[in-house]
Amino acid sequence: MKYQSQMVAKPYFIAAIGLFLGQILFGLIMGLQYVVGDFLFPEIPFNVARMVHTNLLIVWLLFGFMGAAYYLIPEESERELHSPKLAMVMFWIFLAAGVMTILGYLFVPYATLAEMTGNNLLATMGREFLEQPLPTKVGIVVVALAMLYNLSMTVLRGRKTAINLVMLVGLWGLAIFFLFSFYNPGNIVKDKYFWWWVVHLWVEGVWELIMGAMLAFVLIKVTGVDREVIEKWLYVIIAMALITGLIGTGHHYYWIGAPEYWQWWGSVFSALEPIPFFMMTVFAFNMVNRRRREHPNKAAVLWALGTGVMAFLGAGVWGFLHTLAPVNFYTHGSQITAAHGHMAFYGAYVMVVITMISYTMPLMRGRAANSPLAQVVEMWSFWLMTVAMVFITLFLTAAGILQIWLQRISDQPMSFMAAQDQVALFYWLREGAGVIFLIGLLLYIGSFFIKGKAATAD
Amino acid sequence: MRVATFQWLMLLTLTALSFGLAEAGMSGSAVLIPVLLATLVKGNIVIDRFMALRGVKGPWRWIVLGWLLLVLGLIAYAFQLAQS
Amino acid sequence: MSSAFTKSAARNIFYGGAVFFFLLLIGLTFDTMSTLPKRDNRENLSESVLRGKHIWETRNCIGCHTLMGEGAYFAPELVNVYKRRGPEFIKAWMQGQPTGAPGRRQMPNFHLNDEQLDDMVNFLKYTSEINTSNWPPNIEG
Amino acid sequence: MWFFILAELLVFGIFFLAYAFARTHNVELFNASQLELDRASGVINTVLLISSSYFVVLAVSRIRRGHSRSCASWLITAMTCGAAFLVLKLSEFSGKIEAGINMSTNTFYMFYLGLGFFHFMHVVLGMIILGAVTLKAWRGGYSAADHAGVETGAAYWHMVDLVWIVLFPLIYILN
Repeated sequence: MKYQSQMVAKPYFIAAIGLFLGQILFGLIMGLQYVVGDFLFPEIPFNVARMVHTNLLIVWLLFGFMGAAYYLIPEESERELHSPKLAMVMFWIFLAAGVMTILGYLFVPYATLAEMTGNNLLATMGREFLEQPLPTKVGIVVVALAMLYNLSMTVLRGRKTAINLVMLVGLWGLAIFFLFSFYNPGNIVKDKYFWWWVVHLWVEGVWELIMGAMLAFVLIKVTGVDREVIEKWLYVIIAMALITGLIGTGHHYYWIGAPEYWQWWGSVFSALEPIPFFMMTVFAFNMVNRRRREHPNKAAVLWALGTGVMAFLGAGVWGFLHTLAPVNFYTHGSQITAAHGHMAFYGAYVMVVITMISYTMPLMRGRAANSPLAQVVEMWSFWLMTVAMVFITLFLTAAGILQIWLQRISDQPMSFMAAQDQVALFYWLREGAGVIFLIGLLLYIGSFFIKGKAATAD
Repeated sequence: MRVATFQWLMLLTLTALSFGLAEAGMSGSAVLIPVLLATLVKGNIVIDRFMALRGVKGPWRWIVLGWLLLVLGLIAYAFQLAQS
Repeated sequence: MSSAFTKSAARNIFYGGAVFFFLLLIGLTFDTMSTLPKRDNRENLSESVLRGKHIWETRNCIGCHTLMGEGAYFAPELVNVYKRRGPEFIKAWMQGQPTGAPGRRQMPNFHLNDEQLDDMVNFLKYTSEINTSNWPPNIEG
Repeated sequence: MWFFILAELLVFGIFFLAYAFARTHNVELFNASQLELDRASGVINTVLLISSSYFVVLAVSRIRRGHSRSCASWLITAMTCGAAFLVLKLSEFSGKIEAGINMSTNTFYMFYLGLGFFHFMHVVLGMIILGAVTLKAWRGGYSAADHAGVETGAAYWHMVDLVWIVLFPLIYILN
């Protein structure tokens, strides 16, 4: 760590991990509700648990991105952060907003919450992933703008590298596309059409820029490969991500009332979306193989490689499985979508944030790397979580295939609930894998508390 | 230089030929095969001469030529399929 | 043919490609918006349907159900529920919740009054008449 | 750069094959709609693009000998052809739009307009690239030894030409 102000990243990362734990606990509740329908009813109905699960994911990933930005932008710009104080104020505002929102979901009926928070003035709530009350949405915008001001000033006055420019472009895009969450026309087709401008253009657009910048930053640090080479790769990867991903938005427009030509445009371009993810895998392995030094932080290298592989599997392969319109006609809105969503978010975004945390946390705690024992525990947590996620995905895929067969393809289609009963076994297996994931996560958190002499490069 | 001019004239001639076949109101295999062959030759000229990929080391030339052959071949197949 | 592929070339491709494809997306969006009136059943967007959509949102229905395949996968697809079950069934169903059947998935009772129930049904009728290119594959959704 | 040219070719290739195979389900519709196209405009456009590609070849051969100005003039000639292509294509499109035809009219027009527009934007982008190269050449920014920029721009332009060479017979002629 070269600059004192990079330390503001630490609370962001701690908050991220804390909320991650919350996300997983609610995930387990939902998983159980899939098979024991009345579990915790009426205290926590499924829709509330899901809202908490997905919103916690979004909030903690945002914490992770912000923390990463506050860490890497000063280092790349070679100067102190414009205002560390502003960054800390924003941290507390964002944390308070996030926690209040979650508590609101849990303890206030959603309709009452909507009324209390001014949803009748500007109705934006009740749409998937954008359930946040109006004040929270405004808060997100304020926090994002304050952060962008802070980071932009730092970059403007400092060194401009591909990494900090791409990170900044990604974060600006994140803030700008979020503005579409305030547009909620009565016409449900238009509503859905522009809803994707937030959701798709985030996760299959600007977030990939943020992800690429974070991965490139860590790879430069842990491999010592020439910056020119890594930055060239970064540009090529994110160029492909946007070239395929922007029109790839069309794969969400097949069945929501948009014109049918989207079936062609969406299929062709989203079929190419695996390319940038595949390049990311090649990139990570290539750079590690060409490394010029042995970094003592083995765990961070493992996470970086894991990100490349799992992002490709989850976002690339599992995305491709059901992106072509004729296939998607049957798979749309089934457990296949859930399978893809789980592995893609874990492989791409969860893992890249953990990569960043894994690399930076020891530095912020005053050592190049954690003790060998702490690293071994962390690597165990890597394998437990990753393997558990692979199994969650496989079980959900199996459930999805069976569901589609029974409910949509068979000559005598079953009703939704009848089909759900038939696939219950896979939901039980998924819940089991989820418990393993939780154990992995607890181990991960535990690894922060293992003391010992810092590892050195051997 | 002169070679390039010759190739250019060749491209124009082949275009005129394809156009003429269509204007003559021909259809089916009578137009499919000569037009696709003309396109193949035209594409080959652009790839090998204009893009100057002929004689370039590495896979580039064959990838681009392969693309042309594959696309035209499958087009031919699809059109034959439609006729039968 | 150029052999040296420089970082600045890669950067230009990134910025150029992003602008190019974003403009293409905007162009296609423009065309979509002009085509939508033929497909999105907007002529039936009555006041009641709009109120129904508001109820749909403020009860977080999307947290369990899908609508046109988007939402949670915990409960049935509702874009065509109007055709599958009819208006009276939908109202009776919502009033009858939760079933309380042990071990079964439970839907909360939202205590909607008669007018709100009608609004909800009208909203679901409106969605069932949107041209979704024949999705879902069958009536079960 | 070649990586992106290949990526572009891949996208166009998929669209071409999608057209060819979509046609097998709808031969009459495709043949009937194809007859409504302005084939003469298509062939003139082919001539324009082929010629502009040829002028670009001339420009590259000039810069190889270090003639910056003459290289730039040939590039300008090439871009003039490109501009003429764009004008003709626009008038073709506007004719269709005035006739009330759009991408949702039928599958054939989805491809004709969609592919045409997609290619159109590539011509625009190619012109921008050539424009930048021309400017630099005119200022003497390239030499006989170092003119990678010209070659890269030229390769992109030939790719746009190559795609049209396949697109033209496929959509305007074959039935």
